[in-house]
Amino acid sequence: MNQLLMAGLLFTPLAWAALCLLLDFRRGCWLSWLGMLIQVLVSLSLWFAVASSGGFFYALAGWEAPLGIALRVDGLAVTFVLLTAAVATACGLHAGVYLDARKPWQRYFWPLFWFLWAGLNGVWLGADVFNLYVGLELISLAAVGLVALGGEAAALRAALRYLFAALLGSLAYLLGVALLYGRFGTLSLAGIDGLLEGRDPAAAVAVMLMLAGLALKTALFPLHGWLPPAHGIAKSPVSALLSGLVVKASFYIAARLWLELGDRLGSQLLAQGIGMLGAAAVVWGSWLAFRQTHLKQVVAYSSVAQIGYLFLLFPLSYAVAEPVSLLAQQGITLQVISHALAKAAMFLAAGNLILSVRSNRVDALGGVSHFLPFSLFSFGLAGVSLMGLPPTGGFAAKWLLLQASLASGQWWWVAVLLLGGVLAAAYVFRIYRATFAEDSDSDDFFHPPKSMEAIPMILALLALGLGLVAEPVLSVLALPFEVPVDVAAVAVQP
Amino acid sequence: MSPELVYALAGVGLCGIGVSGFLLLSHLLRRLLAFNLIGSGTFLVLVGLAQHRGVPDPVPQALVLTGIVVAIAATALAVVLIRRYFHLTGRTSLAEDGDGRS
Amino acid sequence: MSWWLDVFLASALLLTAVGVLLSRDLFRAVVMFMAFGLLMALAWVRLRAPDVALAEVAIGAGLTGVLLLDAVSHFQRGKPERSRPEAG
Amino acid sequence: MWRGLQVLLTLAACASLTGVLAAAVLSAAGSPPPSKLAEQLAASLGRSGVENPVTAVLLNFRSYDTLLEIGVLVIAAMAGISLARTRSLEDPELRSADTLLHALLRWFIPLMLLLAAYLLWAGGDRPGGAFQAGAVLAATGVLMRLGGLPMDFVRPGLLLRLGLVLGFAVFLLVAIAGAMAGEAFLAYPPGTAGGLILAIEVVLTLSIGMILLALFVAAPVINEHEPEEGTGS
Repeated sequence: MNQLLMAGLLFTPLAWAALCLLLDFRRGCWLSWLGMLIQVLVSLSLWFAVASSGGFFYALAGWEAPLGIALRVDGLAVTFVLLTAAVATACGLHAGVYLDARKPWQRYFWPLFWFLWAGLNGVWLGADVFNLYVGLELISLAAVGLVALGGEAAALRAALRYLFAALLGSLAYLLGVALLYGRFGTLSLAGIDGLLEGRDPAAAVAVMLMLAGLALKTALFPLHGWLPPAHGIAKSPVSALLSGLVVKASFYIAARLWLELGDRLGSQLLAQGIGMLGAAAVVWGSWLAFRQTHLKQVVAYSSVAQIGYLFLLFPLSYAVAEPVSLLAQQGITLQVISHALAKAAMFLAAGNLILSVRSNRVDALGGVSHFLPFSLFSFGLAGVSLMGLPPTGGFAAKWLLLQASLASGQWWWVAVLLLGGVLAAAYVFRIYRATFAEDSDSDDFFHPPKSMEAIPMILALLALGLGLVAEPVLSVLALPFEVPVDVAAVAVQP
Repeated sequence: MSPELVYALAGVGLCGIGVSGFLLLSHLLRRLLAFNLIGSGTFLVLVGLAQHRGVPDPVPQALVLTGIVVAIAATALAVVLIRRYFHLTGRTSLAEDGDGRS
Repeated sequence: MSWWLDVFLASALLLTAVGVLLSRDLFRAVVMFMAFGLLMALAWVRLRAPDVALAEVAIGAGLTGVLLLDAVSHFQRGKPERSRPEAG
Repeated sequence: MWRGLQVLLTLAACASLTGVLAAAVLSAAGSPPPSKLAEQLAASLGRSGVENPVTAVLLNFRSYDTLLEIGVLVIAAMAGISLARTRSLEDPELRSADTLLHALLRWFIPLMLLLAAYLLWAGGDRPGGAFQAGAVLAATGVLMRLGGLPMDFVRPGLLLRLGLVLGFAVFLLVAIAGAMAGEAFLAYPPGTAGGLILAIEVVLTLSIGMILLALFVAAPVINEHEPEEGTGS
């Protein structure tokens, strides 16, 4: 059963990418609804299968880990697979209505969308450092293609910046892979973990390179320059995908590397340094979000800030007691999920607002509160999750991080958590104030279809409700994981 | 020092040269060239280091083949983007000021 | 003897790479890059990786080079790309 | 002045990066020999269906990498042609009347095609394979285009897109067929590996050639249908 589910999970996005390439946008859209339905069902079944019987390694092509490529299907991976299914489906449904089907290049949207989805699933399940590289490249190129779609000068500029940053990051990662392979002669992460004994200069340099490359791809401060143009200029459903899911993929790999190898290759200085950069991202990103004149730039800079929280994982899981590290991991997982839901909701709602007032400027939003209260409410609800007010997922995440900070004696992160919440409130309320401004003389609003308004609302409600169901979601992460004999055998020194 | 290790070190040198070019040059095509140099350097490190005991190892060679194909895909896509960008704006760099034409 | 060959080839690779980045003329830079690709192919032969050497000649030196040369030749004609109807 | 300082600092940073990397490479080379992947590979090569170990790794042991990598190529080609809006792969301005060049090319192109076929066939037990053959195929197309030979036979449209995706689709079908037969995704049923790999390589060669050629052709901007500036949401 698991075999078939896995095959379906890997096959569907790739097959739909190929099929949609042969169709135009409208037909691709109908076909994609079917594909999204299949993916959601498969992801749900896989999640329940893993939740009931634990994780497993899935050997692709029938070859076990060091020789072939094995996928690591554990609680965290299937949770993210499910998250991807939810967010991507929402973005796909929204895009089917939002994008202008008459533009000839729009037919390439669906193939790129499905390739992106395939790459994301590949990264969540990846357990082979080179396979992760290929997955990252798949995601990056599909994302760049989506940003550039349409070919306007500003979009091309943003896409080029994005492409160059992504390529440099990938190469830094690949160089790390080259060193790891040269040192250990295996590409499987579990195998490397088994062979690594204590401090090892070559492996340390390799992991540092990989983390640096991944930080660039995740847009960690001060390497975030490429993110706001790309996420701001893309069409709203694409921005939602990029901010909600794509940046999480590179962070996820960095976190996996750190949690597997960081205890032997990291140092307190490195961990605190990365945490400081994350803290700087929270403050600086929020401040810039507050200052932006364009609505989608506000949301994009808010992503820079929210990504900053994720990097608190590094100091909060290094050289601390096991339960504290677990708290931090759970908090970061919740932060990834709630930010993905809330930010996708925010971008989609922003897209509706922009469609309605036909302008991307914040000061053009005056009066829209009467006209699109529903979309505006979704925007605000998502904002509440970003601020971290109870009972949202954002609150649950910050609560766990707060506990981890205090329990490990690193009280200074508490200040970052609180300040970040206040700043988030500031930039969300600024948008709200603009929408209630009455001085606008324009009453020429376009009314988007109801379905487009419903989608961000559902996402925002999910982000809100996540805080209430955090317990069962987190319990899946601590599931037993079946370690196959072959991997254990490789881990033995020759 | 084995000959393979010489190539691995040359690969490291190429990475250094490529990264400095990537950071210092503004012309988009030159940055693309620098990217390809870093890529080649990385591939040399991958194979040279893995084979430094003098035994050919097909696994890194296959990885390099994959890497070369990914690199040409990225390069070709970048060239398409750069040419269209140049066509629309007359610019060959991403810098805000000056048009950076070579 | 062969060790010196490897050192020579490695230094040639590095020098060509510097040449690619430093040459003032973009056209020359791309030609140097193609030469770099051929040197890489030699290096792959020395590393006993004939599959990679073949791919490097065909893709690295050949296709990438032609792609870039084509782009450079249009950049150097100035702003209007060749297919503008009014450009003579 | 400020620019000079910036350049110096960057160069110094890159030089120290290079130094650290070189130290890491030397340190890795000085470490004890690690896992036994090479022996495992040698032991399993007989069951892979091909004799060239690089082909075995690419199309059997680590075929998932290759599948995704073809996906990367297809993405690049799609993104490229989505911007290009070309009507035809042929470039009317380049169609030359140089008879000598044409005569030369007419001799040269069959030779190139023969070389591609040889590389494809050799991939099983000698150096060569789908990537090299596909690249030679693409180079042939590039030569034809630069030489101004008529290429009306490939027009963007359904046929081109079918060609781009053909190799990927066949690879994917073989992958899911293995899973349907009760094996793992991408696994070849016992005894069929050699034949299936060859079949996949043939279609991959065609598609890779097509993709690389499409990207080459997509690069020039043809100014016929300039997109109207969208609202940019």
